[in-house]
Amino acid sequence: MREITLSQAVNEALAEEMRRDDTVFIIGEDVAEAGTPFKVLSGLVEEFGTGRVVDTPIAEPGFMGLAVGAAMTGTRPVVDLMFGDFLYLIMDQLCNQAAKTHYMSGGKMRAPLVVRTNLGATRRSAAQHSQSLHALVAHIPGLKVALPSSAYEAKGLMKTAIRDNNPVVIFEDKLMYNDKAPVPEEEFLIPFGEANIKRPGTDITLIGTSSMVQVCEKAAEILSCEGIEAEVIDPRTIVPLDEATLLASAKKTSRVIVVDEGHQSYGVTGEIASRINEKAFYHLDAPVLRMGAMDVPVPFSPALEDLTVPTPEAVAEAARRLMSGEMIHAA
Amino acid sequence: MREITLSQAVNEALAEEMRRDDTVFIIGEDVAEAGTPFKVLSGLVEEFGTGRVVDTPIAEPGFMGLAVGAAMTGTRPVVDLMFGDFLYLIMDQLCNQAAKTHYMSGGKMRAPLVVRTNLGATRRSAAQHSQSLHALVAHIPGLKVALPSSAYEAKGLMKTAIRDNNPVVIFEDKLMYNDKAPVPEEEFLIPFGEANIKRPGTDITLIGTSSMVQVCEKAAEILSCEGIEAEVIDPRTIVPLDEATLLASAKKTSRVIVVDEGHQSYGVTGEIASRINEKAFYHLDAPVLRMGAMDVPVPFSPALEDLTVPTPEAVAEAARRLMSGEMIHAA
Amino acid sequence: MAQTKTNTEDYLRMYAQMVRIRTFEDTANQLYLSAKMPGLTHMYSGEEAVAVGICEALTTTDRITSTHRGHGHCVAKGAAFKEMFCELLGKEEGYCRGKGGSMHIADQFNGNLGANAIVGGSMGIATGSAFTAKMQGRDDVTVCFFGDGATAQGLLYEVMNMAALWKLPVIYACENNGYSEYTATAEIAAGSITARAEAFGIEAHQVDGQDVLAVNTLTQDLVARARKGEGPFFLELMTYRYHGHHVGDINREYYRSKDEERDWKDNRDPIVKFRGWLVDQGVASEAEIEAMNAEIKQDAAEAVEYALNARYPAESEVDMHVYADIEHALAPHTA
Amino acid sequence: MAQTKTNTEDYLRMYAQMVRIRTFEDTANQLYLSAKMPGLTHMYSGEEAVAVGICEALTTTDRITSTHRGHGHCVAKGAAFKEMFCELLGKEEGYCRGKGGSMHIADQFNGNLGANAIVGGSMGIATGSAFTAKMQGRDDVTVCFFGDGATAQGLLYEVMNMAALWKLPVIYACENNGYSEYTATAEIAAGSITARAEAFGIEAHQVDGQDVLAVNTLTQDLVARARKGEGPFFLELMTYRYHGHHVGDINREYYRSKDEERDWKDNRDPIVKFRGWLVDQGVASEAEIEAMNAEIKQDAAEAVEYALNARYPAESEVDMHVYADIEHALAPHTA
Ligand SMILES: Cc1ncc(C[n+]2csc(CCOP(=O)(O)OP(=O)(O)O)c2C)c(N)n1
Ligand SMILES: Cc1ncc(C[n+]2csc(CCOP(=O)(O)OP(=O)(O)O)c2C)c(N)n1
Ligand SMILES: [Mg+2]
Ligand SMILES: [Mg+2]
Repeated sequence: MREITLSQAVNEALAEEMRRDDTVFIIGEDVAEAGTPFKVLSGLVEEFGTGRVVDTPIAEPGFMGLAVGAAMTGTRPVVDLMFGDFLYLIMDQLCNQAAKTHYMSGGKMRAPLVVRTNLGATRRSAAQHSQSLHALVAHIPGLKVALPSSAYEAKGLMKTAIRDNNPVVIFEDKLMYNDKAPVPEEEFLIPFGEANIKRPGTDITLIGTSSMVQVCEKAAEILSCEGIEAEVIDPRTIVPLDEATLLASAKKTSRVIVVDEGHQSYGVTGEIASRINEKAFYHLDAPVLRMGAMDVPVPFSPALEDLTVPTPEAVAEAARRLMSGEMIHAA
Repeated sequence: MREITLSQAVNEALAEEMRRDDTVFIIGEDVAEAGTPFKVLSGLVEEFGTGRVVDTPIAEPGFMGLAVGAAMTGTRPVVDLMFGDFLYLIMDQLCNQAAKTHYMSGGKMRAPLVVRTNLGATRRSAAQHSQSLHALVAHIPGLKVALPSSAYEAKGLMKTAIRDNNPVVIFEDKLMYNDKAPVPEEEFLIPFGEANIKRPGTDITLIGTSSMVQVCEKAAEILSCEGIEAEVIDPRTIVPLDEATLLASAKKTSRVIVVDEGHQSYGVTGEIASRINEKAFYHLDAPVLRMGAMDVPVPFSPALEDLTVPTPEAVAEAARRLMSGEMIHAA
Repeated sequence: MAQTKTNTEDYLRMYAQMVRIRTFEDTANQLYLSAKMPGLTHMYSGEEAVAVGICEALTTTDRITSTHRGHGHCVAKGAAFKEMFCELLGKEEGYCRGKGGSMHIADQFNGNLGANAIVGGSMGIATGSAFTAKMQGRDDVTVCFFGDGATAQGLLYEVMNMAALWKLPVIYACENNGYSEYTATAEIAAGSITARAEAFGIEAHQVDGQDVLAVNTLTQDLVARARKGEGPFFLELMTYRYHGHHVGDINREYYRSKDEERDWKDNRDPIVKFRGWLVDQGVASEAEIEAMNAEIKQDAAEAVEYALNARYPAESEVDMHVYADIEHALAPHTA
Repeated sequence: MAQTKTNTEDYLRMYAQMVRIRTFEDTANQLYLSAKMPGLTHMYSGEEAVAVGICEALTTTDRITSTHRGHGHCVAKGAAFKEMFCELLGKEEGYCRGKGGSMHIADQFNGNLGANAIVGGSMGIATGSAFTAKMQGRDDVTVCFFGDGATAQGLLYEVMNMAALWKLPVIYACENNGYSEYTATAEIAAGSITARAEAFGIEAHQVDGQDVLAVNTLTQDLVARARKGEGPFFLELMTYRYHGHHVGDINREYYRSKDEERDWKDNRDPIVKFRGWLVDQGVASEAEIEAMNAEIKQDAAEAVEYALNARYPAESEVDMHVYADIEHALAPHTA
């Protein structure tokens, strides 16, 4: 299969959906001629024009609100939010308006829109350009949340998101834009709520999201050399969450680590770990472990930043501890 | 001891701290003559004047940002956010600015401010005036989060919050403003990170936050009649979280339910449950159960709204299930 | 009173719509005072000429966004009493199946995209609705209602900038009733409200919001121009709310005087003024007007009676409509 | 060139400060191009007269807030090269112990409340700083720097409204360099930027941002008036950035022409212009100026050398400064 970058995959997904459905448009800062600072959208304005690839002023709440109204009246906006850290600016329009429109209207109105943004640290971009804030939106009923972990998922999930009749927030890992992966030439969609077993295994389950899928895969390779066969699962969407696949694996391996790049406390790992604890408790040989980003603002200094994100070595080490039955915390 | 309402308790806390420290001021919508729609601040403007009880235009991001700058330059603002649902509007100033100022400046600047706001449904206020959004801010390093469960805590935690050198978000339960509780006449503060054992018990631990403390207490009463002695614990602050007290109780009773009025998914219950699972796993006879608000926007209709929040009966029922060993989910 | 080019039928419909709003509010107020209505509500009484003057210049395919003080806009845009009262009472037959209530009432069929409990919260939505019209080459216009207090929200300036840059068919209608909650406008709005729109290159007008014909004539003109791509526009409508900020706001003297209230009610009531004009001009007789009033009262009484007896939504609805295309959000497979 | 009342020493310091900014940026650019500097940075070159003209009208107790393009403000407000380069390289001796980097550099001691990576993010902070001054009866003034692109953020209008209502001693300084990222200002700003401030009742001025004396004279006047409670004020400073939006923005021809860039550099360079004036007026000789330039270059070279060899913060710092008064946020008792 041909290999393309995550950036190209997103670009293809958008182009295909824009060709298929002329109510789809892109709106955000420097999305047209510039094709975004990450150059993900290059070429789209040439094909679809500035009427459908719309450059905005630097007014995130404003263009998010505009997208909600546009979505409510018959279009499918894809809102380009340059950095995931700017989510804070659009929370009201996204969570008070878009997320609640369908419910508050008793099902009579809807807001089919996509917010495409990103996450991920270790790019030396400091505290306001490095956050992974997907937990915030996952907490709000009415929103769906997708976390592609490679070019393949980036394409398939984006196409599904655009066709979904609900607001969807999709977080790309900004460090992965140039990473290549096999992506079919022919059209495909990835349904929401279907986890992907990236690597089958029998001894321990590593659940990773987004950037952390690769981290888990690398950890699994390390462990495999030591005779520990880890199963690596990528939920792909955290809302909806494919509990069945996660539970089946947990019951099979009896040991689980959940790895996510958001801050650990009050974040994604707690939810996934809790569901597994609740529903597979009597199958577990050890508590579900969680590894999130450190609960600190992301520091600029390279000497500090790299300490804040889970690494394959750290995941492998945690897995070894779980396997050996030596559980530091559980007194 | 004399009894006063939660509303009076907050008012007293503010008045005392404003007398003690003339850098403390209140800023928000209709806080002065009107004393807020809930009338919590009545009388303060008469004592402290409009220079320290400052009515603002309806511009939450603006006055939150102003408060950050004021805090960074030597004052201690108490930001009055009329409804917790408006948190979405101030997230950028609160989470990108206030929360990170100390860290990003390498400890050289700080933003000692308080956001006082509220939470709680069942007031027939519909989806945009009924949310309990404390999980969102609990996820952000640099912020502290307090959840008073009675007039006593409302006073003691507010005073601590104002003296704290960090940004603190304090959520009052808007249904509790008129509820009375014993509050000492003499000055007292409640330190952050110290949970309160509201009711000692031996058979099961009920951890409740804010509005859910009373729900847990009522559930404990019901259970007590049936011979089940529940220990009810109020963490009082969720950041910092008093893990030690929660873990000690969990280890003692071996069964835990966490009850919180935020949406259940990706919220507060997941974090607390996970920490207990992680660190008291081998002491637990059953998985930690979670009961949050239903994952739906809050409906207006009274016929629906009451279904969305945990009740004493529901908590008692869950406790019975846990006690009986019959765990529906854990297959 | 300003003259307009509309005919008798239009005049009478405008009058009836104003009376319908007043009657709706009086009835709702009664429901609240007799503790039959759950929650909180904000009365539009006194401001009827604004909603009616504007909405009568619109067609059903034109859209509006509304506010927390939204009953007037809803009636003016064509909603029926029955579904409105059902909504206010949280009943299944309400416009939003009881899920929205007073602060979120919407009527998609008539182009009302909904009330909003976030002050200024619908400014983006209105602008987006105008964006859709432009993108799809349709000529419909969207009116964004909001109060003087809402002009403090930065969102307004963000979307006005975009609307001006892209010439969107949207009319920003600022209902300046002199207060935001318990605070006078002068205390919360610096400078000039119309100048703020003009600074973004948007043509702005201040108009007497108690004069339904003045409002209607101006709006007709602006709507026609907006359809031709000459938008956006900005209107500041000078008006007054008779009741408190919300139904529970009874003691108002610390922020406004009884004299002031009396003056507006006695001398500037939009219904009384328009009624006088109709009779003067021979458009309708006193008797005809009384008959209209009585009929509307009767309608309201019947609708409220119906609504009081109507069914609440079934409990199973609680997790419906969280997501489009998912019947029950909390069904086991998605929970 | 506008005349001012300051003396020789002031002129020479202004010149030196402009050269120091240019030199700092050239050095930082080299660091980046040689892959010695982590992350991303935005060059201030071309805009020196703005930061220097304004900051030279301020005292140390006056405060500023800065932007993502913040090195110029930082130098102009009095920062030292050594701590600045250490910060850009993430070293322990940096102004923020390496935790902030280019986009968050701050210098509390000299009243620089910090750069900000959120466009418009410091508008509230500046206004709050002015609020403190007023509340505490001090006469210091705060200047809020931001770009033309940032005028699209609603926050500006929210805080201008409050500053105007409360007469806060704040000066909003809009550095209009013609672009926000890769987009020309005309495409993202409708109407007039100064009129937007004026609509809130704020006195606004447009000034040539390449003329350091013009900027300084006007600012001195406004600062004096702001100290007396006549603020707030608004300045639109017409200027130009020589480099790309950020250091990696190399191919710029799709959004601006080489001719345009050349014109600004060749004909409107603020340093060249001011240097000519200094020589013309006999304030300094060419030789004296060359000596100053050389000394500054030497300073920068030494500072960067120092910074390159300086220590990174210890790993244990990673969870320090999360909370004031908590040494390590992740110590077991709080984790
Ligand atoms: C974002 C937000 N802030 C505050 C409120 C509380 N609130 C509700 S109505 C209102 C006053 C609105 O004033 P105005 O816009 O003039 O409308 P009016 O009530 O006068 O019609 C306020 C402050 C709110 N609902 N939303
Ligand atoms: C809230 C926010 N939106 C977008 C960005 C990305 N961004 C960084 S600088 C910039 C352009 C700013 O333009 P302007 O305000 O004119 O300042 P200049 O770069 O020209 O100095 C943008 C869009 C950001 N950092 N913050
Ligand atoms: Mg008003
Ligand atoms: Mg610019």
